[in-house]
Parts: sequence; C-alpha cells; structure tokens
Amino acid sequence: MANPLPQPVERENYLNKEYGVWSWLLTTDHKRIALLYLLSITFFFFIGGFFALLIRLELLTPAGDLVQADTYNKLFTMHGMVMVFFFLIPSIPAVLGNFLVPLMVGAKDLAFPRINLLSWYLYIIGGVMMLHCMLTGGVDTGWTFYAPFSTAFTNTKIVEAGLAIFVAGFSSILTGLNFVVTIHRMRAPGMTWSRLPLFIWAHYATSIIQLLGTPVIAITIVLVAAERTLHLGIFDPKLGGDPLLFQHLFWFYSHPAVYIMILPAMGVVTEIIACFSRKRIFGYHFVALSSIAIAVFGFLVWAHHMFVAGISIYAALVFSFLSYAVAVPSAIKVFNWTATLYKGSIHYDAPMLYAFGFLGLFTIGGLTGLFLAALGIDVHVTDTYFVVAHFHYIMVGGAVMGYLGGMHFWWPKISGRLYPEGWARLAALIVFIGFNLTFFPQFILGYMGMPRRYYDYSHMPEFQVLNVLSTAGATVLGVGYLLPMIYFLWSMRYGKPAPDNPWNAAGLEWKTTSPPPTFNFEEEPVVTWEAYNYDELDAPHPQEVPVAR
Amino acid sequence: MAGRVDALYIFLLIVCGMMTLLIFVCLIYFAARYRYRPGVRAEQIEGSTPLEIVWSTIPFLVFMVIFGWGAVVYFQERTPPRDATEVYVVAKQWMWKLEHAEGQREINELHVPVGQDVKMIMTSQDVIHSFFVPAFRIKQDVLPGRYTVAWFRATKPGVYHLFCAEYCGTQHSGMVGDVVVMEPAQYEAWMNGGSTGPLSATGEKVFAELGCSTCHRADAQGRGPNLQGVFGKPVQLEDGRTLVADENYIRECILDPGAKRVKGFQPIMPTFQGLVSEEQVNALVAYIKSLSPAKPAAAGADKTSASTDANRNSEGSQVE
Amino acid sequence: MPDSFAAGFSQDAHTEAHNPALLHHFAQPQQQRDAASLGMWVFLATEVMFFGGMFCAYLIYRLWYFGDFAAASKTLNAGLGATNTAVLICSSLTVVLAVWAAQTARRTLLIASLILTMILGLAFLGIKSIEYKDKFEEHHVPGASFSFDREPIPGHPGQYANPRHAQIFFSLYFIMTGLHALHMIIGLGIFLWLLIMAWQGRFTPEYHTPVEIGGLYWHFVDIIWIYLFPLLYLIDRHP
Amino acid sequence: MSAPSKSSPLKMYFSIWVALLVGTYVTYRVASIDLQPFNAAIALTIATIKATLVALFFMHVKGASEKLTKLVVIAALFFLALLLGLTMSDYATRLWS
Repeated sequence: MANPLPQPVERENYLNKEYGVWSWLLTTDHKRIALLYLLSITFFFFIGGFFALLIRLELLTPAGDLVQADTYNKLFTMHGMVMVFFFLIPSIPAVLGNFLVPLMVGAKDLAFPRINLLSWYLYIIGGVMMLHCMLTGGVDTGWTFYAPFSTAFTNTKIVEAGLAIFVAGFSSILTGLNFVVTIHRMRAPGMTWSRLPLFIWAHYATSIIQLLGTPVIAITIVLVAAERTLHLGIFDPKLGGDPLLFQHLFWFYSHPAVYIMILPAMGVVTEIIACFSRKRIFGYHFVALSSIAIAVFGFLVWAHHMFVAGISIYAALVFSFLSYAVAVPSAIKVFNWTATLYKGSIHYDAPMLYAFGFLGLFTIGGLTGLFLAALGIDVHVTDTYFVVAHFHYIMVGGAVMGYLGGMHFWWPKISGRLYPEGWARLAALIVFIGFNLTFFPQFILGYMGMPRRYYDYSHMPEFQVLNVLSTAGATVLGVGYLLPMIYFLWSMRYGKPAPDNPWNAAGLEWKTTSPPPTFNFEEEPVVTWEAYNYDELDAPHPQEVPVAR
Repeated sequence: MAGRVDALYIFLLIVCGMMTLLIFVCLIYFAARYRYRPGVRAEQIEGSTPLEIVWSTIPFLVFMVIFGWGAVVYFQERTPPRDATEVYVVAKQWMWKLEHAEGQREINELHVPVGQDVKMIMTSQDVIHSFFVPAFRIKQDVLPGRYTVAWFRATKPGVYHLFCAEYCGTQHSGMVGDVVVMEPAQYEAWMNGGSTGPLSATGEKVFAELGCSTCHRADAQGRGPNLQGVFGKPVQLEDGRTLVADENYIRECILDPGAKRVKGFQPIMPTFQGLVSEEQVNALVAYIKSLSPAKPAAAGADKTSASTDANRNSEGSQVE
Repeated sequence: MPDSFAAGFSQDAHTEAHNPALLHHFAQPQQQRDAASLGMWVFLATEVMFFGGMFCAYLIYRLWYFGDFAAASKTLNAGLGATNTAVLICSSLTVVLAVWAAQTARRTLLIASLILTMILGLAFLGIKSIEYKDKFEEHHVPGASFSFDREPIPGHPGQYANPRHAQIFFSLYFIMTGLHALHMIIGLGIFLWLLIMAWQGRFTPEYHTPVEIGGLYWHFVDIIWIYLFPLLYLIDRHP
Repeated sequence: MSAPSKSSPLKMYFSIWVALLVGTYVTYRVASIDLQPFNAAIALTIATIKATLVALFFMHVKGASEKLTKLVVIAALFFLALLLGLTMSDYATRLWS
C-alpha cells in the first residue's frame, strides 16, 4: 500500500462529525445512508447465504435426510427472496451507488436526501416484514410465487412475503428516482454527460429499470394478495383467469431485475479496469450507450422464461429473437473491457483480481445465456440446474464479484482506512475457486436433466457426484465471503489511515478527502478534464507516482 | 428429437467455447504482457468505431444462426405429427396420471413402443406442473384449465426418468416416474393386459350418461351441433370468428359452452364445469375426436395445418 | 404504495417552505425547482407502469370475455361515472388556477382554488362511495357473496353472462377504481399541506414549487380516471 | 415551469376546461349508440385527446422549458406500450383463442 500521508489531526469528515445512534438513524447524508444500507444488506446476505448452505448440505446425499420437504421448499424460497429483493437489488446501487453517485458527479448530496432516508426505512420495514414472515413459518412457493400455487394452494404466508417485497420495491423505486434526478440536475459545472464516469451511466440505466419495472411487480403483488384473500380469479383458471398472465407480469419486472443486479456491477468493473490498467476505457461512448441499450432491451425479452409455459409459438420466436438482441450490448461491453487492457499498465491489486474474476465468470454466464435463449435447447434445460448455474454465474459470479471488487476499491474512501492487501487477494482467489467449484458442476447436472427445486433425488442417484462437488465448493465459497467481512471490520480499527487517493485513480470522488466531509467537497468542484484521464494522472511527475501496491 | 437438440447443443458448445477461448486468451495475454513495469506507461487508446461495429455485427450474425436453428428445433418440438398415438396426461399434486387412447391407465409410469410418435395431451387438476423427460429432451408445462401438448419418439428401449420440472408444492421432488420404452412386440403384450377398452369408448359412455346425445345428434335435427367429423375442422362461431376445433376448443365448449358458441345454435347448453372430472373431459375429447375420420386426407387439410404437414414430411425424412 | 412516497415528498416540500432560502445541497433555486419537478415527472412515469399492469390484465380479459365484461359494465351507473369525470375535470381547472394564482401572487385566489379542489376531490370520493354501496347491495363485490345470475349480454338476446367472468370484471373494477381512489385520498392529503402552507403565506412567485408538483400529481390522477371511465363504464352500453 | 408569460393564460385554461367537459359529454352520449367496434375506438380516442389536453396545457408539457419532461412522458408511454404490446403478442397468437 502507498505510504499514508502524515495526518496529525483527524480532519472532520462524515464519520466523525456527529456521534450517537440518532445521528445515524436520522441522517440525510447519502454517505451515512450508504453505510446503513451496507450493514442491512450484509445482514440479509448472510441470512440468504445460510439458507444456501443448508440447501447444499441437503443435496449432499440423494435422500431427503437433513430437512423435511416443506423445510427445504421454504429454504430455497427464502434464499431466493432474500438474495434477490433484499441483497442483490439494493447491493451495489444502495451502498456504492448511494455513496458514490453524488461524489462522482460533484454534488453535495443526492437530490432528495430525505427521500433517500425514507427509502432506507422502507427497505428496513420490508426487511423486518420478511424476517417476521420467515420466523413465523416462511413461504414455500419459490421466489417466483407462480399462480395458482401461490394464490390458491399453498397455505404459507405468501401475502406477508408479497407485501414485504412490495415495500422493499418502493425503496428501490425511490433510490432510482433519486439517482435519475441527481444525475440530471446535480452535476458539477463542467461535468458533461460524456465526462461522466461509466459507473454513473450504469447507475442511470439501472435506475430506468427500477423506475419502470418495479411498479409492475408491485401491482402484480397487489393482484396476488387480492386474489388470495378474496378468491377473485384473475390468475386462477378455475375461475376463468389465466396463470400465464401472472408469469407475464412477474417476468416483465423480474427479467429486467437481473439487469438491476448486473448493470451496476458492470459500472464498478469498468472503473476498476480503467484504474488498474491506467487507461481510458476503450470505446467510452459504446460502453455508456450499451448500458442504456441493455436497460431498454432488457424490457423486451421477459417471456424467454416462459418458452415451455404454454405461450404461443409465435411469441416464443419473437422473444427468442429479442433475447439475442440484448446479448449484443453485453458482448460489446466484454470486448471493450478486454481491449482496455491492451497496452495498459496492469496492476494486480485485489479490486482488479475481482474484476478479472467478474470478466471470466460473466463471460461464461453470458454465453450460457445463449443456450437458454435458443428455443430448442431451452425446452430441455429450462427449470433444471443449468438455469440455476447460469443465473448464479451472472448474479453471484457477476454481481457479487463486482460488488466485492467495488467494496475493496472504494473502502479507503468509505472508511478512511486501508484493508490488508494480502488477505484481500487471498479472499478473491478463494471466492473465485469456490464459486466455480459450486456452480460449474450444476451446468452438467442441468444438461443431464436434474430439475431444480428437488430436495430428494434418490430416484436418480447418478447425480450425486456432481452435487457433492457443488456442496464442497459452497463451503469454500462461504469461507471466501466471510474473510472480507472480517478484515474490513478489522481494518476499521487497525487498518492504516488511507490517503485521499490511494490508487491514484481518476474521478471526482478521489479528489476529496478520505473519508469525505459531510458535504463531500471543501469547495464546489469544476470539471475541466475528461473521464479516465490516466495519462494526465501518470504524466506530470518526472518519476513514477507511487501507485498503490 | 434428442439428436437434434444435442446437435444444436454441441454447435453452441463449440461456438461459445471459441468465444470463451478468444476472450480468455486475450485477457490472460494482455494481463501478462502489459503488466505494470516501472517506467513503462500505459498507452492511451480512445477506441475504434470500426472495431466496435465489427464486434457487434459478427456476434449478432452468429446469434442469428443460433436463433434460427433453435427456432427450427423448437418448432419441431412443439408440432406433434398427425399420426402420433395419443396419451392423455392428468397431473396433480403430486403424481402423473396417464391414460392411453387404447384405454390403459398408468400412474407415474408410461409404457410406449420404440420408434412410435407419441403425443401427450396434458392438463393439470390443480397447480402448474411440467412434463419433463430429459432423455427425450422434451419439457412442457402442464397447466390447469387447458391442454398443452408435447410429443416424442423413443429410439431405444429402456427405462427413462420422468420428472415434474415446475415447482408444484411440498412433494415436488416426489413427482417423478419412469418412461418405459419397449419393443413393439413386448408393448403389444403389455397393451393386451388389463385394458378397460379404448378411451373413446369410455368417452362414449360418459357422453350418453351426461345426456349429451339428446342434443348432439348424428343427424341435423339436434338442438346442438352435430359432432360427426367436427374435430380438426374450421368452425364458424356466433360472433363471426372462425377457428379450428382442436382439443382445447372442445374442452372449452364442455366447460364453458357460452364462450365460443357455434353459429346458428342457441345458448342452451349448460356448463359442465365442476360436474366432470379431468379424466372424463379427456374421455369426452377422445370420443369426439374418434367421430372424425382417423386420418384426414392431406388434401382436405385447412390452411393452418398446411405448414404442419409440410413440417411433418420433412421430419419424416430425417433419420432419427 | 405511493402514499409513503407522497408523504416523503410533501415532507420535503414542507421543509423547503421552512427555509424559503435554498436547501443546502442545491446551488441555485432554479436547480432546486427543476429537481423537484423532474422528480415528480419521473414518479408519474412509475405510476403509469403501476396502472399499466392492471390495464394489461384488463385488456386481456376484455378481449377474452367481451360479452361478460359488457354485461357487467352495464350494471355500473354510467351517469354517476360521467358526473365524476366532470367533477375531476373541474378540479383540474381549479388546480391550474391555484398554480397560476401562486405564480402571480394572488393569495386569496390560491387559497380559494385549493379549497375548491379539495371539495371537488371529496365530492368525487363521495359519489364513488355511493357507487360502491350500490354494488355492495347488488352483491357485485367479488368474494363469497358475489352473485351475477341471469344478467343478459348486451346485443345477444337470450344469452347470459358467465358469473365467473363477470367476477373478473368486478375484481378489476374494484382494484382499479380502489387504487385510483387511494391516489385521490393521497392527493387530498397533499393539498391539505398546500392549503396550510398557502394560508401561512409561504408561497411567492419565486417559490411555489410544491403547488406545481402537487398539481402535476393531481392532473395525473385525473388522466387515469379519464381512461378508467370509458374502459370500465362504457364497454357496450347501447340498448 | 417556464417563466410566466405576460398574457394571462386564464382564457386558455377555461377553453381547455370546456373542451374536456364537452369531450366527457360526447363520450357518454356516443356510448349509447350502436356503432359496433367503433364505440370503443371513439371512446378511447376522445379519452386520449382529453388526456393529451390535460398533459399539454394543464401540466404544461407544451410550455416546458426543456425536452426532458417530454422525454419522460414519451418513455413512460413507450414502456407501457411494450408491456401491453409484447404481452398481446402471446395472447393474440395462441391457437386456442
């Protein structure tokens, strides 16, 4: 690590300005709210992870021996709901986005600080409802809660879980609204659209999806709750409804929701790659526009989750075609990241290791998506472990890798401390290995035909070997996730104080102090340079700038 | 079918493998070649529009090939041949009830002869299930309230897994069974044991018991449409539309007669929703189908089935 | 639900009023106004999608069960529906008057327009509740006591609507109008805030953003009703 | 909002208001005439005209000082069209309905 600058007196910053519980619970400072989110989503991440571990343990043997069928069904349902709605969707936007969007555009705060706090409280209310739901019996419908099982058959607490998601959904909408308005209205003088960091472009695209997709899942939940309590028949074929309508409405949000998870991670990785290869991003405008393209095209492809659900052949053709269209902007991004490395000066710090991990895993996840979008193959592999593996490569291999990379990259800015680099590289390695060991076998399992959401596969014991591998990998992965939490906590007390710009990185957030003052900048920044001006950063000194090692 | 799916799968494996290899080789080469060296600065490159166009267009073209191929396979998967033997499937929490057109009933087991096209006409009694036989590469969700269709042709005798692939409640993972593929001779022998007569005969009995025959008479005098030869033919509806009388249409007419009434008849038929079981509906459908000539002459086929026939012919010429 | 949002929004607006000067994180008043206005517009876009999900369900079932929907729709009181449309249109007029009054520093007109808007809003809800009461008495509220026997399908003599399909219509009717009414109630809450602030003389030609964005919300709720009225009440009315 | 113009907009507001009321009355009356499929078309056309009038003049989309507001409106309508249109692409082409 770079030598910390001598700091005789700790400067006033957003962390030490005020103390006490209320100074946090009533804060409108986007940076403090980001930390509130960090604590809460970490809590939910470990709850969801605990469920995942139990799922993997159950699948260690073909027989259903560790837990009952009902328990297992609740485990994967709660794993999905917690991870999707209470971890992945808020993860990068609500933590890193909240912290960085105002800093990166040169604003003092988000446009609506109170609404930002409100959105955290909504998240917490939703989270408490979800916890209460889990503790008093849980839900056994799968996170997709398909009708009519959810509306007329299950006797678990689907309405309560639905309302929890509903409330958390509004938290997500408000975050997106704040970002859009902030990015439009709060940019510092000179911060033109083409000077914005690509992280901001990615969050802008994410916000579009949050704003236009989430209301649809909200109304779907209202319909499900009404149908379940009053027996209406909107989705129940016994009463004249169509269960496929539920699936259309559900996936209209839930497919774009995947892009809510992955787009911010793409933004994070873009920043990291630029910084650690000391280069301007190759094809800045293409990367920026591909984010928007993904957000828009992402709304056109939802029924590729329904190719065997009973939709018309014609609709399936349309949605398959559109699914390939959305693959193009993702491919553009991967190529541009790779090209950025060309003739760079690449450093292998922990954030970059996570970025490399992201590139590899996202590539595999994305390319296996081509299998699923191919109609003929989808019929065979949908609802099998192939799908499970595919979306974990995107959501865990992609989004979580990006999230961890970003946490490492900006940790000095957030906490004002340096994390232990050696441990961080080790953790990155463990996560990468553990992840592949967990999920790669599931591709094979899927093509062999193991259906998802089975707790007992004693009918087909031939699947055991791969399941054992997967469970072993999950254990490794668990260790890999615990490590960063431990050393981040450790570094808050024992870590070396971080300099303002430990990576010598471009971007406004590095031009203020670490940690930043409450209103972010001592004086309003005026931007006169292009994004990723690494040539200028590396140029002016005759000898090498001490780049973080 | 399995062969065709696998061929596409292998093609995709190769294409995607090449793409992965290309990206990974570049990544690793760049990462090693351009690693940080003291005194060496990165060379700034703005980007390259031609390059961007190239690497958007080429993947897009490759994707279109995959899309086209996948669509063709899907179309075959979703289009059962006309002369397939039929099996009616009723899914319920948590078992498969199967009934052959010849009358054999099975639970969680399906016996079929090798080399024969088998069409499954499926519905669910409760929630959504999904009929999945990995060995045949087929999967189709089974919905309550309507029919969905899947078909396969087994090419090798043996016992294959049958799974429910759509999560359906507590014992979802217990909703498994076997597809037993037999040599035709063996199958004949199995078929001859313990049949209750063809499904259409059961349907005829139900038809009589429910009093359907008082209105749906075989002459033009009935108060309801004459059902002889109706199946597979276009029907003129009261509201002016025309549709082909398929399984789903007949099913809907039994359960909700008012919805798509045939032109020229009064809305006097009562609904049988809740009065007949799924099995009885299946039997009725099988009976009404049996009233149509077994194999409609290709020349008389209507517009919608023309493409189907063409497809079947091309399919028949392929070696399975 | 949007009510929590609206609460947060009006809270913001409220505090702005406490500091007619600028909120700390904005550079100029213009920026603050533009941000609030954009925020409301973006929120309205999410509202479009929120109602869009219901319009989607409505569209499909209307196509499937047109006759049953027409029969069910005919039991609604179109006169009251039309009256309510007119009431809302009048309230939209009073809202633009309020905005204009705030812009031109006509405090009395502002207060009068706000009060008038609220009265019209309450009138709308009153008429709506009369309709709900009628439906309740006719057993047209979906659920255990729902009944829709032998209701003729318009234009098809001798044919009667399928009660199960009619129930889908009424389900959508109650959910759509119910959520619309909820938006009206939230709107009334917002206007109460505006009224209090106007009473205290907080609005000036330079600072009246809350009136503007509150007005945007009200007009949007009006627009939703403009579509709900023909879609729900007028499916097939001719004798 | 754009800067308040010199001339009073009241006249415009009131004429829009009258137009909206007339539109409502026409919608209501036309519904009782049998025009087959055109009943729905007319009702929805009038509704769209009314909604457009409210958006353009009462919500000041027309006088908005920048294009952003228009962009938001168009985006919302575009995604609504996607939801309805693509869902209908399934329902309109199912063989059984």
